[in-house]
Amino acid sequence: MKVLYFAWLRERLNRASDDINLPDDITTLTELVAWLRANDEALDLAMDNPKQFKLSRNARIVSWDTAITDDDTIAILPPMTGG
Amino acid sequence: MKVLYFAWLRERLNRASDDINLPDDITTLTELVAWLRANDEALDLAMDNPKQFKLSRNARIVSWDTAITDDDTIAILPPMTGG
Amino acid sequence: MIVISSLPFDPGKLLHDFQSDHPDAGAAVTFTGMVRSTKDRPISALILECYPELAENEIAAIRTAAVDRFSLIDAAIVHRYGRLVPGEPIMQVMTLASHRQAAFDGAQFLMDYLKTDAPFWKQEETEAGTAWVEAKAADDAARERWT
Amino acid sequence: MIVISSLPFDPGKLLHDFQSDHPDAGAAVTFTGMVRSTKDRPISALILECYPELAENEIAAIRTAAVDRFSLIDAAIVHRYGRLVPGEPIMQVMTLASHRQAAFDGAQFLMDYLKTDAPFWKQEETEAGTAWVEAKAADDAARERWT
Repeated sequence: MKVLYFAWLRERLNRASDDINLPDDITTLTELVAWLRANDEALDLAMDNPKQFKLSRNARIVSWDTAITDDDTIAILPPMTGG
Repeated sequence: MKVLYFAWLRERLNRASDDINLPDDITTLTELVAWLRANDEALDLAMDNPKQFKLSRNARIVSWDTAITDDDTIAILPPMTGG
Repeated sequence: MIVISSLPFDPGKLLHDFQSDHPDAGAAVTFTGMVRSTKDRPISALILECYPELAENEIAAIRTAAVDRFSLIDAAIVHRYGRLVPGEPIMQVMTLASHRQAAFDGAQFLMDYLKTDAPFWKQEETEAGTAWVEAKAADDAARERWT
Repeated sequence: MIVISSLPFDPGKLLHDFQSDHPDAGAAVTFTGMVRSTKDRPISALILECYPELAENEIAAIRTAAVDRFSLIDAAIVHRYGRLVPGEPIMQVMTLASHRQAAFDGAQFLMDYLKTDAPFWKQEETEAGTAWVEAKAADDAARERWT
Protein backbone atom coordinates (compact mmCIF):
# COMPACT_ATOMS: atom_id res chain seq x y z
CA MET A 1 0.00 0.00 0.00
CA LYS A 2 1.14 3.52 -0.81
CA VAL A 3 0.42 6.33 1.67
CA LEU A 4 0.86 9.93 0.44
CA TYR A 5 1.41 13.03 2.61
CA PHE A 6 0.79 16.60 1.46
CA ALA A 7 1.64 20.19 2.37
CA TRP A 8 2.72 20.80 5.98
CA LEU A 9 2.16 17.16 6.87
CA ARG A 10 4.69 16.18 4.18
CA GLU A 11 7.11 18.79 5.57
CA ARG A 12 6.69 17.65 9.19
CA LEU A 13 7.40 14.04 8.17
CA ASN A 14 10.25 14.94 5.83
CA ARG A 15 8.83 12.62 3.17
CA ALA A 16 6.04 12.64 0.61
CA SER A 17 4.99 9.01 0.88
CA ASP A 18 5.43 5.60 2.53
CA ASP A 19 5.24 2.12 1.06
CA ILE A 20 3.78 -0.16 3.67
CA ASN A 21 2.68 -3.77 3.96
CA LEU A 22 -0.82 -3.58 5.32
CA PRO A 23 -1.35 -5.94 8.27
CA ASP A 24 -4.30 -8.31 7.78
CA ASP A 25 -6.23 -6.94 10.73
CA ILE A 26 -6.26 -3.35 9.37
CA THR A 27 -9.42 -3.11 7.24
CA THR A 28 -10.57 0.55 7.37
CA LEU A 29 -8.96 3.97 7.03
CA THR A 30 -9.64 4.74 10.69
CA GLU A 31 -7.68 1.63 11.65
CA LEU A 32 -4.91 2.49 9.18
CA VAL A 33 -4.43 5.97 10.61
CA ALA A 34 -4.37 4.59 14.17
CA TRP A 35 -1.78 2.00 13.14
CA LEU A 36 0.38 4.56 11.28
CA ARG A 37 0.29 6.91 14.28
CA ALA A 38 1.23 4.09 16.68
CA ASN A 39 4.31 3.37 14.56
CA ASP A 40 5.48 6.95 13.88
CA GLU A 41 5.84 9.53 16.60
CA ALA A 42 6.17 12.46 14.14
CA LEU A 43 2.93 11.45 12.38
CA ASP A 44 1.22 10.91 15.72
CA LEU A 45 2.10 14.45 16.81
CA ALA A 46 1.26 16.02 13.46
CA MET A 47 -2.19 14.39 13.55
CA ASP A 48 -3.08 15.26 17.13
CA ASN A 49 -6.21 16.99 15.72
CA PRO A 50 -7.23 14.16 13.36
CA LYS A 51 -10.72 15.50 12.47
CA GLN A 52 -9.21 18.28 10.39
CA PHE A 53 -7.71 15.82 7.89
CA LYS A 54 -9.51 14.45 4.88
CA LEU A 55 -8.52 11.07 3.46
CA SER A 56 -8.47 9.82 -0.10
CA ARG A 57 -8.45 6.31 -1.50
CA ASN A 58 -7.30 5.87 -5.10
CA ALA A 59 -7.64 9.60 -5.79
CA ARG A 60 -11.17 10.03 -4.44
CA ILE A 61 -12.02 11.63 -1.10
CA VAL A 62 -13.71 9.03 1.09
CA SER A 63 -14.98 8.78 4.66
CA TRP A 64 -12.78 7.51 7.48
CA ASP A 65 -14.78 4.27 7.77
CA THR A 66 -14.00 3.24 4.18
CA ALA A 67 -12.66 -0.31 3.70
CA ILE A 68 -9.14 -0.59 2.26
CA THR A 69 -6.90 -3.21 0.69
CA ASP A 70 -3.15 -3.53 0.23
CA ASP A 71 -3.46 -2.42 -3.44
CA ASP A 72 -4.88 1.01 -2.56
CA THR A 73 -3.17 4.38 -2.70
CA ILE A 74 -4.15 6.39 0.36
CA ALA A 75 -3.51 10.11 0.99
CA ILE A 76 -3.69 12.05 4.22
CA LEU A 77 -4.79 15.61 3.39
CA PRO A 78 -4.41 18.65 5.64
CA PRO A 79 -7.22 21.25 5.38
CA MET A 80 -7.23 22.56 1.82
CA THR A 81 -6.49 26.19 1.00
CA GLY A 82 -6.96 26.43 -2.76
CA GLY A 83 -9.36 28.56 -4.73
CA MET B 1 -39.89 72.90 -21.05
CA LYS B 2 -38.93 69.76 -22.95
CA VAL B 3 -40.76 66.49 -22.15
CA LEU B 4 -39.24 63.23 -23.47
CA TYR B 5 -41.06 59.93 -24.02
CA PHE B 6 -39.34 56.55 -24.32
CA ALA B 7 -39.97 53.01 -25.54
CA TRP B 8 -43.63 51.94 -25.85
CA LEU B 9 -44.82 55.30 -24.49
CA ARG B 10 -43.00 57.02 -27.36
CA GLU B 11 -44.62 54.56 -29.79
CA ARG B 12 -48.11 55.00 -28.37
CA LEU B 13 -47.80 58.80 -28.65
CA ASN B 14 -46.15 58.70 -32.09
CA ARG B 15 -43.55 61.22 -30.96
CA ALA B 16 -40.38 61.26 -28.86
CA SER B 17 -40.85 64.65 -27.17
CA ASP B 18 -42.96 67.73 -26.62
CA ASP B 19 -41.95 71.36 -26.20
CA ILE B 20 -44.38 72.96 -23.81
CA ASN B 21 -44.85 76.28 -22.06
CA LEU B 22 -45.22 75.40 -18.43
CA PRO B 23 -48.23 77.14 -16.82
CA ASP B 24 -47.30 79.11 -13.72
CA ASP B 25 -49.48 77.04 -11.42
CA ILE B 26 -47.68 73.75 -12.32
CA THR B 27 -44.81 73.44 -9.84
CA THR B 28 -44.17 69.72 -9.34
CA LEU B 29 -43.80 66.63 -11.54
CA THR B 30 -47.05 65.19 -10.15
CA GLU B 31 -48.86 68.33 -11.28
CA LEU B 32 -47.09 68.27 -14.65
CA VAL B 33 -48.15 64.69 -15.38
CA ALA B 34 -51.75 65.46 -14.39
CA TRP B 35 -51.76 68.52 -16.65
CA LEU B 36 -50.19 66.61 -19.58
CA ARG B 37 -52.75 63.80 -19.22
CA ALA B 38 -55.64 66.26 -19.07
CA ASN B 39 -54.49 67.75 -22.37
CA ASP B 40 -53.69 64.54 -24.27
CA GLU B 41 -56.06 61.59 -24.43
CA ALA B 42 -53.41 59.19 -25.81
CA LEU B 43 -51.03 60.03 -22.95
CA ASP B 44 -53.86 59.77 -20.45
CA LEU B 45 -54.67 56.25 -21.65
CA ALA B 46 -51.03 55.16 -21.87
CA MET B 47 -50.45 56.29 -18.28
CA ASP B 48 -53.54 54.71 -16.73
CA ASN B 49 -51.17 52.85 -14.36
CA PRO B 50 -49.01 55.87 -13.45
CA LYS B 51 -47.10 54.24 -10.55
CA GLN B 52 -45.12 52.07 -12.96
CA PHE B 53 -43.42 55.10 -14.55
CA LYS B 54 -40.25 56.72 -13.30
CA LEU B 55 -39.58 60.36 -14.01
CA SER B 56 -36.35 62.19 -14.65
CA ARG B 57 -35.48 65.86 -14.39
CA ASN B 58 -32.38 67.04 -16.27
CA ALA B 59 -31.14 63.47 -16.75
CA ARG B 60 -31.48 62.35 -13.13
CA ILE B 61 -34.25 60.11 -11.81
CA VAL B 62 -36.25 62.04 -9.22
CA SER B 63 -39.38 61.53 -7.15
CA TRP B 64 -42.81 62.60 -8.38
CA ASP B 65 -43.00 65.44 -5.85
CA THR B 66 -39.89 67.15 -7.24
CA ALA B 67 -40.22 70.87 -8.04
CA ILE B 68 -39.80 71.86 -11.69
CA THR B 69 -39.21 74.99 -13.76
CA ASP B 70 -39.77 75.88 -17.40
CA ASP B 71 -36.02 75.37 -18.13
CA ASP B 72 -36.06 71.69 -17.16
CA THR B 73 -35.92 68.65 -19.40
CA ILE B 74 -38.34 66.03 -18.08
CA ALA B 75 -38.61 62.40 -19.19
CA ILE B 76 -41.42 59.93 -18.60
CA LEU B 77 -39.89 56.46 -18.36
CA PRO B 78 -41.76 53.15 -18.73
CA PRO B 79 -40.46 50.27 -16.54
CA MET B 80 -36.87 49.59 -17.57
CA THR B 81 -35.82 46.27 -19.08
CA GLY B 82 -32.05 46.60 -19.55
CA GLY B 83 -29.28 44.50 -18.04
CA MET C 1 -15.19 52.66 -16.22
CA ILE C 2 -18.65 53.17 -17.66
CA VAL C 3 -19.35 52.68 -21.36
CA ILE C 4 -22.77 53.21 -22.98
CA SER C 5 -22.37 52.48 -26.66
CA SER C 6 -23.92 50.91 -29.72
CA LEU C 7 -20.59 49.31 -30.62
CA PRO C 8 -19.94 45.59 -30.02
CA PHE C 9 -17.46 44.58 -27.31
CA ASP C 10 -15.41 41.47 -26.55
CA PRO C 11 -16.15 40.22 -22.99
CA GLY C 12 -12.74 38.59 -22.71
CA LYS C 13 -10.83 41.64 -23.87
CA LEU C 14 -12.76 43.83 -21.40
CA LEU C 15 -11.90 41.46 -18.55
CA HIS C 16 -8.27 41.30 -19.62
CA ASP C 17 -7.93 45.10 -19.67
CA PHE C 18 -9.86 45.54 -16.42
CA GLN C 19 -7.67 43.11 -14.48
CA SER C 20 -4.41 44.27 -16.01
CA ASP C 21 -4.94 47.65 -14.41
CA HIS C 22 -5.21 46.24 -10.87
CA PRO C 23 -2.42 43.86 -9.84
CA ASP C 24 -3.28 44.33 -6.14
CA ALA C 25 -6.75 42.73 -6.09
CA GLY C 26 -7.49 39.20 -4.93
CA ALA C 27 -10.85 38.56 -6.56
CA ALA C 28 -12.64 39.58 -9.74
CA VAL C 29 -16.22 38.78 -10.72
CA THR C 30 -17.53 39.36 -14.23
CA PHE C 31 -21.14 39.13 -15.34
CA THR C 32 -21.92 39.07 -19.05
CA GLY C 33 -25.46 39.22 -20.41
CA MET C 34 -26.00 37.93 -23.94
CA VAL C 35 -28.87 37.97 -26.44
CA ARG C 36 -30.66 34.66 -26.08
CA SER C 37 -32.77 32.87 -28.62
CA THR C 38 -34.39 29.58 -27.67
CA LYS C 39 -36.23 26.90 -29.63
CA ASP C 40 -39.42 27.69 -27.69
CA ARG C 41 -39.10 31.40 -28.36
CA PRO C 42 -36.78 32.10 -31.28
CA ILE C 43 -35.90 35.73 -31.92
CA SER C 44 -33.91 37.22 -34.76
CA ALA C 45 -32.68 40.24 -32.78
CA LEU C 46 -33.01 42.33 -29.66
CA ILE C 47 -33.38 46.07 -30.19
CA LEU C 48 -32.34 48.18 -27.20
CA GLU C 49 -33.51 51.75 -26.77
CA CYS C 50 -31.60 53.98 -24.36
CA TYR C 51 -31.68 57.45 -22.81
CA PRO C 52 -27.91 57.95 -22.88
CA GLU C 53 -27.46 61.01 -20.62
CA LEU C 54 -29.68 59.48 -17.95
CA ALA C 55 -27.95 56.11 -18.32
CA GLU C 56 -24.54 57.69 -17.76
CA ASN C 57 -25.75 59.51 -14.64
CA GLU C 58 -27.71 56.65 -13.07
CA ILE C 59 -25.06 54.02 -13.78
CA ALA C 60 -22.38 56.29 -12.31
CA ALA C 61 -24.50 56.63 -9.15
CA ILE C 62 -25.12 52.86 -8.94
CA ARG C 63 -21.41 52.19 -9.46
CA THR C 64 -20.40 54.60 -6.65
CA ALA C 65 -22.97 53.01 -4.32
CA ALA C 66 -21.57 49.53 -5.04
CA VAL C 67 -17.93 50.59 -4.59
CA ASP C 68 -18.74 52.21 -1.23
CA ARG C 69 -21.00 49.47 0.07
CA PHE C 70 -18.72 46.52 -0.74
CA SER C 71 -15.33 48.29 -0.52
CA LEU C 72 -14.62 47.44 -4.12
CA ILE C 73 -11.20 48.25 -5.54
CA ASP C 74 -12.86 48.98 -8.88
CA ALA C 75 -16.06 48.37 -10.81
CA ALA C 76 -16.85 48.71 -14.50
CA ILE C 77 -20.12 48.65 -16.42
CA VAL C 78 -20.50 48.34 -20.18
CA HIS C 79 -23.97 48.43 -21.76
CA ARG C 80 -24.89 48.40 -25.43
CA TYR C 81 -27.93 49.73 -27.24
CA GLY C 82 -29.14 49.32 -30.81
CA ARG C 83 -29.84 46.09 -32.69
CA LEU C 84 -28.10 42.93 -31.41
CA VAL C 85 -28.38 39.38 -32.72
CA PRO C 86 -28.51 36.15 -30.64
CA GLY C 87 -25.19 35.32 -28.97
CA GLU C 88 -24.02 38.94 -28.90
CA PRO C 89 -23.03 40.39 -25.50
CA ILE C 90 -25.50 43.04 -24.31
CA MET C 91 -23.75 44.20 -21.19
CA GLN C 92 -20.97 43.37 -18.77
CA VAL C 93 -20.36 44.20 -15.14
CA MET C 94 -16.94 43.66 -13.52
CA THR C 95 -15.91 44.04 -9.89
CA LEU C 96 -12.53 43.85 -8.18
CA ALA C 97 -12.15 43.32 -4.44
CA SER C 98 -9.74 41.98 -1.86
CA HIS C 99 -11.88 38.90 -1.23
CA ARG C 100 -14.37 36.84 -3.17
CA GLN C 101 -17.62 37.54 -1.30
CA ALA C 102 -17.36 41.31 -1.80
CA ALA C 103 -16.63 40.82 -5.52
CA PHE C 104 -19.67 38.51 -5.91
CA ASP C 105 -21.99 40.71 -3.84
CA GLY C 106 -20.88 43.86 -5.65
CA ALA C 107 -21.55 42.32 -9.06
CA GLN C 108 -25.00 41.04 -8.03
CA PHE C 109 -25.90 44.39 -6.49
CA LEU C 110 -24.92 46.19 -9.69
CA MET C 111 -26.92 43.77 -11.82
CA ASP C 112 -30.03 44.01 -9.66
CA TYR C 113 -29.97 47.81 -9.77
CA LEU C 114 -29.17 48.00 -13.48
CA LYS C 115 -32.17 45.80 -14.29
CA THR C 116 -34.63 48.21 -12.68
CA ASP C 117 -32.87 51.61 -12.67
CA ALA C 118 -30.86 51.88 -15.89
CA PRO C 119 -32.89 53.49 -18.71
CA PHE C 120 -32.77 50.76 -21.33
CA TRP C 121 -35.77 49.15 -23.00
CA LYS C 122 -35.68 45.93 -24.98
CA GLN C 123 -37.73 44.98 -28.02
CA GLU C 124 -37.71 41.43 -29.34
CA GLU C 125 -37.68 41.02 -33.10
CA THR C 126 -39.39 37.82 -34.31
CA GLU C 127 -41.01 36.65 -37.53
CA ALA C 128 -44.28 38.11 -36.20
CA GLY C 129 -42.76 41.58 -35.80
CA THR C 130 -41.31 43.44 -32.82
CA ALA C 131 -42.65 43.48 -29.26
CA TRP C 132 -41.52 45.31 -26.13
CA VAL C 133 -40.11 43.09 -23.39
CA GLU C 134 -42.16 43.39 -20.23
CA ALA C 135 -40.48 44.34 -16.96
CA LYS C 136 -40.30 41.42 -14.52
CA ALA C 137 -41.63 41.55 -10.98
CA ALA C 138 -38.71 39.25 -10.11
CA ASP C 139 -36.31 42.06 -11.04
CA ASP C 140 -38.01 44.46 -8.62
CA ALA C 141 -37.82 41.78 -5.92
CA ALA C 142 -34.12 41.19 -6.59
CA ARG C 143 -33.42 44.90 -6.20
CA GLU C 144 -35.42 45.06 -2.96
CA ARG C 145 -33.12 42.57 -1.20
CA TRP C 146 -30.42 45.27 -0.95
CA THR C 147 -32.60 47.87 0.78
CA MET D 1 -13.62 22.14 -19.15
CA ILE D 2 -11.31 21.43 -16.25
CA VAL D 3 -7.64 22.42 -16.35
CA ILE D 4 -5.15 21.74 -13.54
CA SER D 5 -1.82 23.13 -14.66
CA SER D 6 1.30 24.99 -13.63
CA LEU D 7 1.10 27.14 -16.77
CA PRO D 8 -0.12 30.76 -16.64
CA PHE D 9 -3.48 31.61 -18.20
CA ASP D 10 -5.15 34.78 -19.47
CA PRO D 11 -8.52 35.31 -17.73
CA GLY D 12 -9.89 37.28 -20.66
CA LYS D 13 -8.86 34.74 -23.27
CA LEU D 14 -10.43 31.95 -21.21
CA LEU D 15 -13.69 33.90 -20.98
CA HIS D 16 -13.62 34.70 -24.68
CA ASP D 17 -13.17 31.03 -25.64
CA PHE D 18 -15.74 29.82 -23.12
CA GLN D 19 -18.47 32.17 -24.35
CA SER D 20 -17.69 31.70 -28.02
CA ASP D 21 -18.65 28.06 -27.72
CA HIS D 22 -22.14 28.83 -26.40
CA PRO D 23 -24.14 31.35 -28.44
CA ASP D 24 -27.42 30.16 -26.85
CA ALA D 25 -26.79 31.25 -23.23
CA GLY D 26 -28.19 34.41 -21.67
CA ALA D 27 -25.84 34.87 -18.70
CA ALA D 28 -22.19 34.16 -17.90
CA VAL D 29 -20.45 34.63 -14.57
CA THR D 30 -16.69 34.49 -14.22
CA PHE D 31 -14.73 34.43 -10.97
CA THR D 32 -10.97 35.01 -11.08
CA GLY D 33 -8.75 34.61 -8.02
CA MET D 34 -5.41 36.42 -8.11
CA VAL D 35 -2.27 36.43 -5.96
CA ARG D 36 -2.62 39.36 -3.61
CA SER D 37 0.13 41.28 -1.86
CA THR D 38 -0.81 44.13 0.45
CA LYS D 39 1.18 46.84 2.22
CA ASP D 40 0.23 45.33 5.56
CA ARG D 41 1.28 41.86 4.49
CA PRO D 42 3.59 41.97 1.48
CA ILE D 43 4.46 38.65 -0.11
CA SER D 44 6.86 37.92 -2.95
CA ALA D 45 5.05 34.81 -4.16
CA LEU D 46 2.41 32.19 -3.45
CA ILE D 47 3.51 28.57 -3.87
CA LEU D 48 0.67 26.15 -4.52
CA GLU D 49 1.01 22.44 -3.89
CA CYS D 50 -1.48 20.09 -5.52
CA TYR D 51 -2.48 16.43 -5.67
CA PRO D 52 -3.32 16.46 -9.38
CA GLU D 53 -5.18 13.13 -9.79
CA LEU D 54 -7.38 13.88 -6.79
CA ALA D 55 -7.91 17.47 -7.97
CA GLU D 56 -9.11 16.26 -11.39
CA ASN D 57 -11.55 13.82 -9.82
CA GLU D 58 -12.92 16.08 -7.09
CA ILE D 59 -13.28 19.12 -9.35
CA ALA D 60 -15.08 17.00 -11.95
CA ALA D 61 -17.51 15.86 -9.24
CA ILE D 62 -18.04 19.42 -7.98
CA ARG D 63 -18.59 20.64 -11.54
CA THR D 64 -21.21 17.95 -12.25
CA ALA D 65 -23.00 18.77 -8.99
CA ALA D 66 -23.12 22.48 -9.92
CA VAL D 67 -24.34 21.85 -13.48
CA ASP D 68 -27.14 19.58 -12.19
CA ARG D 69 -28.17 21.75 -9.27
CA PHE D 70 -28.36 25.07 -11.15
CA SER D 71 -29.23 23.73 -14.65
CA LEU D 72 -26.07 25.28 -16.03
CA ILE D 73 -25.47 25.17 -19.76
CA ASP D 74 -21.75 24.80 -19.07
CA ALA D 75 -19.16 25.29 -16.34
CA ALA D 76 -15.37 25.49 -16.50
CA ILE D 77 -12.71 25.44 -13.81
CA VAL D 78 -9.03 26.32 -14.27
CA HIS D 79 -6.63 26.05 -11.32
CA ARG D 80 -2.89 26.59 -11.28
CA TYR D 81 -0.21 25.21 -9.01
CA GLY D 82 3.47 26.04 -8.60
CA ARG D 83 5.02 29.45 -7.83
CA LEU D 84 2.92 32.53 -8.68
CA VAL D 85 3.77 36.18 -8.13
CA PRO D 86 1.40 38.97 -6.99
CA GLY D 87 -1.16 39.92 -9.62
CA GLU D 88 -1.04 36.53 -11.34
CA PRO D 89 -4.35 34.66 -11.74
CA ILE D 90 -4.51 31.53 -9.55
CA MET D 91 -7.80 30.11 -10.69
CA GLN D 92 -10.93 30.89 -12.65
CA VAL D 93 -14.46 29.54 -12.53
CA MET D 94 -16.94 30.24 -15.35
CA THR D 95 -20.63 29.39 -15.55
CA LEU D 96 -23.16 29.74 -18.35
CA ALA D 97 -26.90 29.67 -17.76
CA SER D 98 -30.17 30.85 -19.26
CA HIS D 99 -30.63 33.49 -16.55
CA ARG D 100 -28.41 35.51 -14.26
CA GLN D 101 -29.27 34.10 -10.84
CA ALA D 102 -28.37 30.54 -11.84
CA ALA D 103 -25.07 31.72 -13.30
CA PHE D 104 -24.22 33.65 -10.10
CA ASP D 105 -25.33 30.85 -7.76
CA GLY D 106 -23.45 28.22 -9.77
CA ALA D 107 -20.22 30.21 -9.66
CA GLN D 108 -20.50 30.85 -5.91
CA PHE D 109 -21.31 27.19 -5.25
CA LEU D 110 -18.25 26.10 -7.24
CA MET D 111 -16.02 28.56 -5.39
CA ASP D 112 -17.28 27.56 -1.96
CA TYR D 113 -16.68 23.87 -2.67
CA LEU D 114 -13.31 24.40 -4.33
CA LYS D 115 -12.06 26.31 -1.28
CA THR D 116 -12.66 23.36 1.04
CA ASP D 117 -12.67 20.27 -1.19
CA ALA D 118 -10.07 20.81 -3.92
CA PRO D 119 -6.64 19.46 -2.90
CA PHE D 120 -4.51 22.60 -3.17
CA TRP D 121 -2.36 24.05 -0.41
CA LYS D 122 -0.90 27.56 -0.43
CA GLN D 123 2.41 28.72 0.98
CA GLU D 124 3.20 32.42 1.26
CA GLU D 125 6.74 33.47 0.42
CA THR D 126 7.91 36.56 2.31
CA GLU D 127 11.26 38.04 3.33
CA ALA D 128 10.99 35.96 6.52
CA GLY D 129 10.69 32.71 4.58
CA THR D 130 7.70 30.59 3.57
CA ALA D 131 4.64 29.77 5.67
CA TRP D 132 1.60 27.60 5.00
CA VAL D 133 -1.68 29.50 4.66
CA GLU D 134 -4.14 28.38 7.32
CA ALA D 135 -7.58 27.12 6.32
CA LYS D 136 -10.35 29.58 7.20
CA ALA D 137 -13.39 28.67 9.26
CA ALA D 138 -15.27 31.16 7.05
CA ASP D 139 -14.63 28.87 4.07
CA ASP D 140 -16.19 25.90 5.85
CA ALA D 141 -19.16 28.09 6.75
CA ALA D 142 -19.55 29.26 3.14
CA ARG D 143 -19.62 25.67 1.93
CA GLU D 144 -22.19 24.70 4.58
CA ARG D 145 -24.76 27.14 3.21
CA TRP D 146 -25.35 24.83 0.23
CA THR D 147 -26.12 21.70 2.29
